[in-house]
Amino acid sequence: MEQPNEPTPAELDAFRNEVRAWIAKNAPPKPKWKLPDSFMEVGTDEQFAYLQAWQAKVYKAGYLGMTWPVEYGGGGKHSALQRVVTSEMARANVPFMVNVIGLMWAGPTILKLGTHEQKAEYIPKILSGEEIWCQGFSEPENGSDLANAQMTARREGDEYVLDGTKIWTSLGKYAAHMILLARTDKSGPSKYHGLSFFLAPMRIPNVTTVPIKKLTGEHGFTETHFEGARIQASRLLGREGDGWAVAINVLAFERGAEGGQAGGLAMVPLRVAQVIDVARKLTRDGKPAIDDPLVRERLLQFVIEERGLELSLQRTRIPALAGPRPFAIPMMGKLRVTEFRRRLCAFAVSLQGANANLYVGDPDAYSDGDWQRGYMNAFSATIGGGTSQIQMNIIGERVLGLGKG
Amino acid sequence: MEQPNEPTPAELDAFRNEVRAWIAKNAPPKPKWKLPDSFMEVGTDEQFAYLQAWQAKVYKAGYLGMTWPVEYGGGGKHSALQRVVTSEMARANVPFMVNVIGLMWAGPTILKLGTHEQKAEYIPKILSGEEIWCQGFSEPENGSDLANAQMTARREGDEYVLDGTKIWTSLGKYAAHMILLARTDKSGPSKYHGLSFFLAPMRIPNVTTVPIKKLTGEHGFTETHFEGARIQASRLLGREGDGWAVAINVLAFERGAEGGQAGGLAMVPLRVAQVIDVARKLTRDGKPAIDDPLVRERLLQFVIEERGLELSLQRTRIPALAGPRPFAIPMMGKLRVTEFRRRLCAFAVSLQGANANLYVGDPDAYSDGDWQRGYMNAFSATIGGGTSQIQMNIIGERVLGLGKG
Amino acid sequence: MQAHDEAQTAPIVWNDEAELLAQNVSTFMAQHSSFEAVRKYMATPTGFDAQRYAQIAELGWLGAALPASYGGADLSVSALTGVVEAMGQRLYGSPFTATTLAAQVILLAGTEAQRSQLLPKLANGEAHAALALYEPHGAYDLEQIAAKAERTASGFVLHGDKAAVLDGQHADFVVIAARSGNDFVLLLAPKSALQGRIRSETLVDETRRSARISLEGLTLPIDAKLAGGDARAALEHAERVAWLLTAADAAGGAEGAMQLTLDYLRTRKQFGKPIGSYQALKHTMVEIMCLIEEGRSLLYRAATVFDQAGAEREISLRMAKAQLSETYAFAADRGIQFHGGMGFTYECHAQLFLRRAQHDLHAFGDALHHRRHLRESLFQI
Amino acid sequence: MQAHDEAQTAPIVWNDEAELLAQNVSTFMAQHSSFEAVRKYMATPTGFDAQRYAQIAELGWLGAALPASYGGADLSVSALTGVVEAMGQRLYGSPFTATTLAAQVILLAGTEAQRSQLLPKLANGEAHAALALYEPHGAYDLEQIAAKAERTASGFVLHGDKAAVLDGQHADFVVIAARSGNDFVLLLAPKSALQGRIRSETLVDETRRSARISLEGLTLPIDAKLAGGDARAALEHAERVAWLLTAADAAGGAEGAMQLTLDYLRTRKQFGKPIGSYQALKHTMVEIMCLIEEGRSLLYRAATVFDQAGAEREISLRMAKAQLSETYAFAADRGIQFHGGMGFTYECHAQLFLRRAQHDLHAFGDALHHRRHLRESLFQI
Repeated sequence: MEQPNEPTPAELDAFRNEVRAWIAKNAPPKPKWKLPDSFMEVGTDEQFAYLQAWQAKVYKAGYLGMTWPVEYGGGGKHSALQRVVTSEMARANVPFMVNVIGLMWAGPTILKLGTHEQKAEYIPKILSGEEIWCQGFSEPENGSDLANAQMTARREGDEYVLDGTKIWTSLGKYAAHMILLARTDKSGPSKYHGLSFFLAPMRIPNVTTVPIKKLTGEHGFTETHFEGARIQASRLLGREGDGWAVAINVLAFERGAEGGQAGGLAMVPLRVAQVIDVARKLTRDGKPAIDDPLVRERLLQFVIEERGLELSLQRTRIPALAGPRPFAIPMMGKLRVTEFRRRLCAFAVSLQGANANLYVGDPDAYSDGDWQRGYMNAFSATIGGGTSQIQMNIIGERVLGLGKG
Repeated sequence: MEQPNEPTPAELDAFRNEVRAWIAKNAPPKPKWKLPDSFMEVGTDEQFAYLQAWQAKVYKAGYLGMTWPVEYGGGGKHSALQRVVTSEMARANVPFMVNVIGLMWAGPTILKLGTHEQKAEYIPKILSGEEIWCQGFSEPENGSDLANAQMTARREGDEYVLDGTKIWTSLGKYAAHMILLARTDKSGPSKYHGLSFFLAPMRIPNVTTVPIKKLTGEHGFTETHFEGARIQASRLLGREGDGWAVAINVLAFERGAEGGQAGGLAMVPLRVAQVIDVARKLTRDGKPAIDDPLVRERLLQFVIEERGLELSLQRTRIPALAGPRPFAIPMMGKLRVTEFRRRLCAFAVSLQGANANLYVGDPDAYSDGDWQRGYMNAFSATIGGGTSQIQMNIIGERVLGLGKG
Repeated sequence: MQAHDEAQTAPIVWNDEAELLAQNVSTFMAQHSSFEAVRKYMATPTGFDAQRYAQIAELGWLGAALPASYGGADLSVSALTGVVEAMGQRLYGSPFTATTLAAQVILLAGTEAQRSQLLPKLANGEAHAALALYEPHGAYDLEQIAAKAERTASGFVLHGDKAAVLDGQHADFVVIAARSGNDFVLLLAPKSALQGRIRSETLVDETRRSARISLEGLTLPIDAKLAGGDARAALEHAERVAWLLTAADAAGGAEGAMQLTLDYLRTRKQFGKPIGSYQALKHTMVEIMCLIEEGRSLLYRAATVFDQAGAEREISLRMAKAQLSETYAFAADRGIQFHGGMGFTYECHAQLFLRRAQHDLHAFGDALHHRRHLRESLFQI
Repeated sequence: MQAHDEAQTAPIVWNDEAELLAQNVSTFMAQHSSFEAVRKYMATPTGFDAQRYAQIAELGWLGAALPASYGGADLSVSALTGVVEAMGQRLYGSPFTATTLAAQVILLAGTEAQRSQLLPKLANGEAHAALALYEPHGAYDLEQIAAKAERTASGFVLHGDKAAVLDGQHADFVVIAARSGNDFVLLLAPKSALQGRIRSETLVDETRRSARISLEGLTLPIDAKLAGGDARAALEHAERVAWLLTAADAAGGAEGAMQLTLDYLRTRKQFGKPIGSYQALKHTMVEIMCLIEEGRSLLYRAATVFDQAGAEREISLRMAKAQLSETYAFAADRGIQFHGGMGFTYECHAQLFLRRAQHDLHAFGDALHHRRHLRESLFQI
């Protein structure tokens, strides 16, 4: 894609005001139930419908997929504008875009590697949220070792027949399509050969989803079973046998090593300021928790970390400052942000004294038990999409040039 | 060795008083120069002579090798008595025993695996300190991978001819003997085969030692070169080719996984109480450092760690409390104590404000720069005798049953 | 440091009776508190298996730390260390700790009549009891107790609320700590008097039960008062018992979490190797094991000096509580992470440890609280 | 938080001139400050290569942050960030920072006559200068300055001592910070006046030089006083410059230490594999890299707001200083450990970084100091 002209600072300011006004007018009312912090936490039909409607509204206003090609429903605009939208959404604390897999992974990959027909068929509905996408990489026996996928796709005429199980399917219940890695040939010299990448339909015979209960006690993922499910050959993305190469592209989008995503908030951001607020409001032995110098020191450390992280993510836009490792910051983002969130939630719980034991559902739980649940939910991001340990391997190997273990 | 009767609490108390009185009367006067913290830090002839004289005195008083057999110069007594001596020495803060390799590693190994002649020849002089021992496991190209020793020992009649280089020889300049791992056969199926273990003399032709300057700027180790050095075949410990099995025994003594050492202080113990004292004496912005709640919190953490460690080492003597992992505590001792020391020294430096930059030799350096040097010297123990990382591998594999990486 | 020298002289003393008891409990728990059993009973309202609990009573464990004259085994409370450690390792849920706390308070503050009436029933499992100590503000210091017992002609009328009352919802009677003027007073409230005043708390830890009690306007007769000893001393003793037993639960729980994770790391393979062979996981498990061993040493030290008055007792207890509950939380946290996707499911047992660790972390004084007191004791500032 | 919102609006602004300058310095340092050169000059009394330093002066780097009217390049002090970062990466030793600090103080507090007499000489390298700020008590707060300048008929007589005066032993003149009543006063002391009063400190960091100065009875003429501006404001500015440049040195040094270690981990083999393939080492290096990248972001943020008065400037500077110096110390510490036995030798370059990291850690406010101020600024307590 050719990058449109960069907007001037004045244009950006004007646009920011426009977006701010639009959000002020159109932000959805706060629901009575707890809004999920990310698409992985959507557990009820009510939550899903609310979020889908919000994405549709944002898209209709022209604030989603602003950099994507006009012919497939995008805005054809400069990425600086999309960034303004995303940052204003974060500032206004509005809900996130529910079709994250479509907007952040599947969409960019289809735009990069798909045929014109595929783009025309899938991209507009990714943006509108009409068709939700999910991801089918992990299998029960292969958590981190994605290339070891055992699911099979057997070609029969114009169709492929799928057999196997995918796990950790977010929004499995709501998705229309799944990006899916399956083995079309078992005779290859290594596990990386013989994989193919599909844009598989979810609502066809012989595809069933089974909900998984999370450690929080709520539902959020499904296990997806394919038992002789037949899909059209046109659902193949790239060539047969090139699945691993396609998957690497998707992972690059997932790990933030490449731009091109549709924009919009992907999850409810968690800020140290919220925990500082907790520390001001909660009392410990009759005094505000923040009166304790050790609490203040921990908060300060979190503030420093948060600043370092946020400034780093912004710094990637200044090439002169990227230094000798241009991919370092994009690749470390997932690792650092998710681990930070886990520790920050645990800390917010630790301020609550004896009441820290109260959970979601207890009328006296501080902040409805959000921090307790937030701590447990935080593992979905330190584990999902490649555990933190795998992330460190990848960074060590690809960015620092250290050998594989 | 048959264990003598366990002394009664009253006998132990009486003995403790006797030892305390003896130390009060016989402890050597504090030297004008800085006393090394361990045998690895002995850098001058003056230091060596002072420490050797002290060991001789302790041995003559009957307070060293108390559990070793009487026929080889030991005391034939119960180990509880030796523990009393060691703990009283720690309490009185007297210097350590300089012949550590002999007392803690070589001696116990010779007693376990040596011939009567070898015991008679070496053990008494290990105890008296007349003959200092050093250790020859590491080689320049094989820091942690001891079994990969490249040094060769070629049998010629009644002799072996040694060729190769050993590194990190503590007391290399003063040692009479070296415990040494060399390859007598290169045709074995793995690196563990064909190694032999020698009690090699140091003061013979074609053995030279080259001092190594440490990161502290001082000398403390040597590199030892064997260039066609000829030693008697009776210097072999165990059978030819059984070197790795013997070495495992030595390492078990080194890692504290087995008892039987001669006793006595092995190094100057570092106690958190000393750092608390530093924090009380030093001022920061006009107030005692210990007034800062964050300083107190760090000190508290160190106190808790120190207690946990010390109580653990004592707990190994109560079998009922050893639990399902009898070797856990002995094996973790080296790792935990050495890493603790490194962090504690660094913390003591960090209290000194702008003066923390002054080093040994500056007349205004706090406590003569001991903490600064101590921090740097602390690495000798987190690296030497198997790095902390290697220790963690060993514990993970042997105690927790996790596979090799 | 004074404390330190004492630790040198008689660091850890172990008692054969306590050891035997711990071994028996350990064997019992291995048999009867499987993960399946834990999940089965945590889903029930009371949270425990009444039949097994009766068995425990028969075996004499409920009365272990009570005098023989009240049907007990005459051991020190410190002998419960190994008992609760074994329970913690198996995530065993029951009113054992709650009843022990109430019994200890009655033992110290009750009249002879109160003791002989109540303690034998607690020792033989006929009755359950609970201690109402904390309040909705969540503070741990006894000085923060705000509930009031107003003396009237016929007895007492109470004001305020109680929270985090362990197993309060199924206790036959609750000992309520309240203020009466400048002093503390301990009042016995039978289940019948508390009707409509108790609600179960929803806890992160599903293996435990605790309750809130609304005291406002509750009237109790004059003889509800524990009148045989100093209420403050009894409450301080109860706190120490709670610290010891929570530390013991944490020691056992950390061990259980570690074992569960080790089993997984030894068998689960990725990239062709058991994942426990990777250093990132292996070394962390070694760190956890070291922390557990060191924590257990702190725990046994605290048990050793439990019956000796003095600063060392309080220091040892607080250290054990703070350190072990954090170790447990760490072991459980890494347990989730190292189980990967499985760890994120409710089905995986790792979450049971994570949740129970959260309880041990925040019950009876969290690390922030105990460390503050420790800094004061150790550094006199 | 107020500070945070500001950070959102204009987080990091980069200047092409500063970038070009940093690149030039980086290239120069790669050529001229090899480990061999570092070791050669650190063994000399002055600690630096006078010839190269003259070249740096010629290239205009000494005057980069001085006005053109005094022979400078008219850039902001913040433009020195990249310069010092590049120097730090190569462990370059020279009076660059010392002279910059003195020049900035003279620029702010000197009269026009003092400025035009001294600054051009500092910009062209003809003279070196130093700033005497800290004292033997080792405290960092300006309020702790105890040295006194007593006004006499003919000028000043001084009392007290100065310590940690960067490059004081070879400075042509030293700017001395002292108290005069309730105010601060800055006095210029030429080398000649300090004869016999200066001794070199023995530092952990052998690539640097600093000195103690005995002031007792030192007399200086009336025109020794910097009389063109507020002494306190000049000192506060000097502190900020020192924080920025020390943070920059630490950013560069941490990078240098990391690179040295990475080189070793990529080539050294044990058990048949490069040791960098082991996760214990690999993951720690990733942690270090993340800390460096995040620290650099804090540094560039501090540089961005360096010329804007307000709380955000001080907060950004203190964060960068505290965080980067600790990151450097961590990177250097692991550098020793991961070099194994080699790391324990003086010959291994890892020790050079360890020692210099210690300097950056403790010079111009350590982490304890800056964090205390940060807690006060951020949480208003």
